[in-house]
Amino acid sequence: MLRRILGRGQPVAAGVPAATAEPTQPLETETEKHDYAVASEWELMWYKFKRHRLALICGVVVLLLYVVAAFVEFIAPYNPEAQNPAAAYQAPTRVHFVDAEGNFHLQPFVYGTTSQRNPDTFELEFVEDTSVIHPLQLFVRGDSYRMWGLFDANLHLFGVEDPNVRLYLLGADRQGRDMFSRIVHGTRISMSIGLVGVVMSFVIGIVVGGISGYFGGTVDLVVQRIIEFIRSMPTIPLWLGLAAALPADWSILQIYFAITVILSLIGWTGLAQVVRGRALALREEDFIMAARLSGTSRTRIIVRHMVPSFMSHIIAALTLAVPEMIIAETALSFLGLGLRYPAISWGVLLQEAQNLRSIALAPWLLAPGAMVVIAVLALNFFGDGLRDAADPYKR
Amino acid sequence: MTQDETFLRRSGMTRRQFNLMFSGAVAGSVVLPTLVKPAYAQPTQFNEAPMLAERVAAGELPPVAERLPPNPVVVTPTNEIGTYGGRMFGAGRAPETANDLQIGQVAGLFRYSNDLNEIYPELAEGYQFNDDFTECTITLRPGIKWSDGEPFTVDDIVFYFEDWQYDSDLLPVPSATLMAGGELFSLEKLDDHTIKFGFAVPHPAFSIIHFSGGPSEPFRPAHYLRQFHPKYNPDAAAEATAAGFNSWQTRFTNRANSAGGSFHNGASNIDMPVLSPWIPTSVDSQRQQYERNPYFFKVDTEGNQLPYVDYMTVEYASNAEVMNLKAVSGELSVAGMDIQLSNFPIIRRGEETGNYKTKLVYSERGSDVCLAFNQIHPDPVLSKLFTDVRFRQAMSLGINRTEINELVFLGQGTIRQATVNESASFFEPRWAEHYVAYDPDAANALLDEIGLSERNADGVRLREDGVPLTFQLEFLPHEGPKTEVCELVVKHWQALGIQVQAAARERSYLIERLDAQQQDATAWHADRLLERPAYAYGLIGKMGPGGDSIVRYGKLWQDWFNSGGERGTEPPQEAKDLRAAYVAWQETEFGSDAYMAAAKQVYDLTTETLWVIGTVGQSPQPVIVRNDMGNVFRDGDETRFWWGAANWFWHTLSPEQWYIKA
Amino acid sequence: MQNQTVPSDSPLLELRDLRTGFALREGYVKAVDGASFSVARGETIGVVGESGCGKSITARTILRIAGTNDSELGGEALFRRRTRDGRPGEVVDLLKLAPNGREIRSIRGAEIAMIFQEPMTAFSPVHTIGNQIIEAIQLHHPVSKDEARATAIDMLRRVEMSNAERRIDAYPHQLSGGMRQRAMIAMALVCRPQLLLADEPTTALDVTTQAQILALIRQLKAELGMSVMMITHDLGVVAETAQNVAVMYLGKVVEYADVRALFHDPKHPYTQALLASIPKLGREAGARLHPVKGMVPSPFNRPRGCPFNTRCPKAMPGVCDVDMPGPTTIKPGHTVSCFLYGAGDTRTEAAQ
Amino acid sequence: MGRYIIQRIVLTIPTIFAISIVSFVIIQLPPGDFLTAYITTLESGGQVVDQAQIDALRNQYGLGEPVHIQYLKWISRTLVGDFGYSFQWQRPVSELIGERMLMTIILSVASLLLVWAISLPIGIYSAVKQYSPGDYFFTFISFIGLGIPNFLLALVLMWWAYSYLGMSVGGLFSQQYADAPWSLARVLDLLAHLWIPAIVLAVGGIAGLIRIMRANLLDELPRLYVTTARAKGMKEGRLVLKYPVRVALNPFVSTIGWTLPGLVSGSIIVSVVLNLPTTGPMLLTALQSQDMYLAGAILLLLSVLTVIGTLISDILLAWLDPRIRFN
Repeated sequence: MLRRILGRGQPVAAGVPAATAEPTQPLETETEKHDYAVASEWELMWYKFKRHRLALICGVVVLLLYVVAAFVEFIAPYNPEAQNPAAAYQAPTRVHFVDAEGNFHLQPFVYGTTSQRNPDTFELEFVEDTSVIHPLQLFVRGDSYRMWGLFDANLHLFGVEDPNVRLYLLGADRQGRDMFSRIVHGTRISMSIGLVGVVMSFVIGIVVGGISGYFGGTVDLVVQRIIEFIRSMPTIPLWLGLAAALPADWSILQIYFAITVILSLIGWTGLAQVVRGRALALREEDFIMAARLSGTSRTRIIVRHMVPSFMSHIIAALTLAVPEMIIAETALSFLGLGLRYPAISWGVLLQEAQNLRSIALAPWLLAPGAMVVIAVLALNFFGDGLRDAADPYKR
Repeated sequence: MTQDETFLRRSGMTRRQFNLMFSGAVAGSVVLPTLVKPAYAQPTQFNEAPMLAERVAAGELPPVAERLPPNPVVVTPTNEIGTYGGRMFGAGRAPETANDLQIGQVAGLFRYSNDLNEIYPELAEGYQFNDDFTECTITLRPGIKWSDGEPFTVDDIVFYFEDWQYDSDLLPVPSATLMAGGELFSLEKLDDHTIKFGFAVPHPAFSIIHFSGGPSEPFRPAHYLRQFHPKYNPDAAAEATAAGFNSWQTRFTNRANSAGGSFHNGASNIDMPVLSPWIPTSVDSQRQQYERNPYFFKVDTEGNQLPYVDYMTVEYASNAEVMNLKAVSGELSVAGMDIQLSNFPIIRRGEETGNYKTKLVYSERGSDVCLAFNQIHPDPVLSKLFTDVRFRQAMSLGINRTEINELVFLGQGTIRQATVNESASFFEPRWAEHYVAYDPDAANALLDEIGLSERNADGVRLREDGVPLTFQLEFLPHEGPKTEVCELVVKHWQALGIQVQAAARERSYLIERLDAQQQDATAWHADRLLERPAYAYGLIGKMGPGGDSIVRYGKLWQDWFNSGGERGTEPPQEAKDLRAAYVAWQETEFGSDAYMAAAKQVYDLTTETLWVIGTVGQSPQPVIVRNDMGNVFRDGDETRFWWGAANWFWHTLSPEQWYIKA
Repeated sequence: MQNQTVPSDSPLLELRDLRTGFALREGYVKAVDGASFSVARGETIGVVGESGCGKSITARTILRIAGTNDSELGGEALFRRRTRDGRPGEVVDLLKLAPNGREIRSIRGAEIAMIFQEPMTAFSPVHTIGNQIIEAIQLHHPVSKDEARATAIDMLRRVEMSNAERRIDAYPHQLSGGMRQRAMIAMALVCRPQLLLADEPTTALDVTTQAQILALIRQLKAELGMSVMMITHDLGVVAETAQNVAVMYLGKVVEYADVRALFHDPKHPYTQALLASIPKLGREAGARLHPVKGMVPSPFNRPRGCPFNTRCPKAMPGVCDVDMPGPTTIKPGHTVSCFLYGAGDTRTEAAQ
Repeated sequence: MGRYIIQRIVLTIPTIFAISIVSFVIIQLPPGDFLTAYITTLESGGQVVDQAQIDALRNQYGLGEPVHIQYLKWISRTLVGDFGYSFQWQRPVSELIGERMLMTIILSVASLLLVWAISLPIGIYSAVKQYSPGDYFFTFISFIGLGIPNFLLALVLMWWAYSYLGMSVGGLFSQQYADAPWSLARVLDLLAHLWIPAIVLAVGGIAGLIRIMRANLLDELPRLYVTTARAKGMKEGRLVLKYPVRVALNPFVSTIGWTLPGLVSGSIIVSVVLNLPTTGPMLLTALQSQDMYLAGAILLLLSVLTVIGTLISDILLAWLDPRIRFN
């Protein structure tokens, strides 16, 4: 899987220095000169980015996902761990507008259900109790939670008032837990693990790649050898070995960070290559040369001049790496080496769903997979837009 | 049952008759016991499979009468006389783990009923203890041949013990299962078919007689394996190195189809002759192939040499879902060991398209997930808590077993403590019912009583040193729904105000922790709880003092016991009592009155101490039998079929008389 | 397709109010905004101006390779085609031809060829120059590969490339800059075009090579009897090669004259400014001219009126920043678009 | 060129050695060893296991020795082609790997070809028609492919193929052909089963390669040499294929080297889900059961393949790109 990550990194890196080396369409570079003469690189990026409509929409989706991740307790209608023996594998609750008598209601509502075990297949079978209408409501009091570990609350964005009626928007899992709430809760880990992992890759990648590209020569050669070496390591075994070696008495939080470190240990090489390519190209550029000639220290050159000059590019590369991390986390979870119960991530949820019963009879349990796809899609388009916007030599 | 009806009843009466028959024998000489007359005429004409008849005609094989022993085991087919031919398909998980087809087809010295309560002759015709149970004489059925045509004799048993199990070059520490009173069994070859075992102390619980952990196979083909042993072949070491092995020992165990010790390891060596119904013919990284054993020593009631089925193929499946799907799609002749209960709805729905029938069999595990608290915890506060029986009672009361049964076992398991199954002759229901009722109020009251009444702002109980009470429940996510049950148990306990985390572990890691006695609480299953293995192996099993495997809650006690008090930690009086009770039980004769009394003593103690807490046991296991398979289960038989490692899964169904319907 | 009959002494190429615009995402750019001049048979015309004033786009528009689908063309580019036996043939409006259609492709390379400023990047780095030259031949002539190769070697010899038999199999990066430009010229001329569009052919070269290349172009022009449009910002090059000169500024031809008139009697303030800063020969190669104060305005944000009024030292407020001056004929063959010399064909740029 | 190749070959030797050390360390990283892992396996089969006995066995297998001694023994034997015996399978490692190599290669090559056959044309189309509806469509599809976890896709496809196409489950052959000698019917049977894993393996790769091809080609399309070629009167389609695509393909060539071993390693999860007779699942179980000789050999093999692959693609790249060849 990571080969894919690396695969995307390298040719981009290969293409970049060449693209920067010679502007082939003087017309366009010059057209930009005037308008953006006073614009900072960031403003320029934003100016170009916002014209990329799809990327903009996807940026909003990404933002939404992070908002959800920040407020999971409030957005999820239930405690994601609240089991219910009467609702195992319950299909998604049907949200009605028209009641059993055929009357239309403006406010959507649900019916309560009763379940009975089929004596032949031992499945629970559910029957809607159409006698009582339970309207869906905003801001409902329900399961209590501790928000950000700071204060206790029990307000939820939406839900059903009657605590005996459960709303299963995306069905229930084998323990009768609400999949919607679980997916919402999974957002927090899944959306952040990529970010944290990428930030780590980023730090390693930018330092190593920057050094390699800035100094060139022997340093570059050695770093390139190391990168080649790391890339020659088959990734899955590497993950397996490292993940299996994690001390078992670590808390979920520690394991979480350890896993991100493991993912980024391999992921940084791609970024390092990009940074190196940019740095190599920049090294030759006038303003770096000027700074060097004027006796500015090397660190200062790297930090003040080189880093900002490829920052925009790196940001784009980061956005594209986050989805890879998300996928990698699901893969590790699948192998039973990633996060585990009681952590809730999309990968963990998918791992719970990867059995015959779920796929054949409870396909709603695969919904976390759809979330992964949505997040990856949004992040990719967003990152693509950023990359296009960040590249000063493209329209 | 499916067997030759010359069996021995488990009851004291028939067993004594059996012994009485032996009592006429002069020690040191062999007298074949006069067996109960079968209800049918012993077949005199023998038939064989067409594929063997061809080979006989071609001169490759001697005629069937010469291949069979003069007195072959006669098997009454489960439903009807079968037809020869065909191939059975099975699936397995890995080469070293047992699979449906392979596990069923082992030939042992004796054979047993499904609940293991009845014992039948097989390779051996009978056994006889002396009066004080310090000796046991086993008589082999004469004329049995290995699959290469060589005779099977007492030498093969002697070789197994003296040149392997007792050979300190191969196994520096012999298995505890081969000891009585701390000393190895002694062996004496009386003649080619009679062997006498001697014990340092009275040992009626002789493991070779009392089935446990697989059919008794205390033999290996000496004529084949001697070439790999330096005692018989001075070049064995050099040959081993040349063949790429670390040492002659690793080559020997490899050639003996084992990765080490006495452990059966599938069929990695197809060259070693066998006594079982099928011979492995090829083994590669994808499948095992078997072909009928032309020298197999059993016939049906019409004199047809068994097995009926010519070939078997076991394909490895890389994951359980593939195996389940293979079964549902009707690719497997029989499937059970890796079929998951959670898939039952889809398995039941698939019967028609997959052309199979599903039968529910019941785990012999007294508890499918049982829990144990570390009784020698390095943290004195936790240690004090865990060793307080009221704490364990509270934890047991706090588990909502009904919810577990509904959510994990589709409502089909049995709520019970981890104790012996009701098939045991001495069974008392109170053992299973002890503290199993869900009563959170009582549990909270007990916890308050033992000094856990203080709680912090989050409602978590505080230990006596003021720290929130938190610990981990560690388990291996294998062999049954451990994860699912532990997740629920932890929630139930959290509701009592105890911050418990369930932690799935990698197995070697957990074993290292258990060895160092560092765990808080662990979860595993309580198995071998049918009567006979409970008797023969209970002391060193999960219900023995200190526990076993993943529920080894008192490893240091066991060290103390085993070293005579030199190492380890001195156990509390209850543990010493339990050990004494087990030892006393094992010194009574199977089925005797003293035996019944001693067994009750043992289980009263395990129940009272509650060192091992049960949840739900005897879980149903769907097994799939394709419609073209005959003689697998008895038609219309509704009795509970026990299933598990203790009775070797399919083994008691006699796969050699299964056949493929035309 | 519009074919007109014109007198045989009519120019080879006549641009009438040529306009090229690009609808970019930033806005609409008028890269060429009404360029009119003609190229006579055998003539070398110089097109000069600062970077970004539409010289290259004019040339590319003629070949219809300016931009891709997002360009809008206007005006006419009348080109007299050559018949099969080499005599003047029908006249086509290049702008009316289907983009990348059969007819324009039969003109490209065969009748109008182009050479570029940077011969390194103008050759594919992964093909030998021979491969690329032979391809140019075979695109227009049904000859075998061997014949084409012989022609290519012959052409390489004519551009004075030593060891042509060996060098034909060289890759671009194996050649020096001058050699690459010679190869480029060989490739452009191998089909004996009527018109050569030379887009800053010597800018990237050192001075000695520059002179050699210019001499080569002059010589080959004479040999092949072709016309040359020499696009450059270097007035020295113009002085050396061209008969007539068009000075462009922001997509417009602001002054057109024969080379003598232009150098001795420049009319347009822009031309004058350019001449004022003419470099001495022997200046460092590759040095940029900064002849005029200020920057070329953004094409998105053209000044109202005369495009040069923002930088013009002689700008007349109220006049130059209101209307666009039309071309005024000073004398035959010398036109200038500036209010200093009359209103000409004045247009009010209300749209701006 | 010759010197370049020799230089590259010399450089690979220390890399391979370093990899062998790291592989060995990775295998040793998890606590315990094969025998501790083996106990529970045996117990699950109802075996009675004696811990003391296991400890004694540890010495017979040489598992009690320090890691560096174990490594030296292993590598010195490996160097002469003796990969040792698998603990888990109790069979020579070379035999085990050999049995699975053919299918591994068939599968990897099939999915690689599929990836290329689909992604290159789409990538070219997307670049040439940048920002067209078609470009957006393919971008969208390819990102979806990138976003679906491949084990999930494998599981769903397998279920779908079973329940709607009535295909046999997992594996690369139907039951009757599983062990049959090679024949036309068996090849057809293989093809009938190959498509699911090939698709699953290809989906992620396709997305990636489309993006790379598109980006690379977009970099090349505005280059001057493209304009030159156009100015020569070339047809647009031929022009794009001969010049920018050719240049844009070079980075692809440089990926061939590690794509194949990468596919082998990346296909582990898919192979486990689909029960494929490849080295992937074998490696996974070997790692999980700490069957170090088997795991070590496969890891080493993969790494050597990667290094050799990289070497080959470097040489191939040099052959394709004269700029590298002659510098």
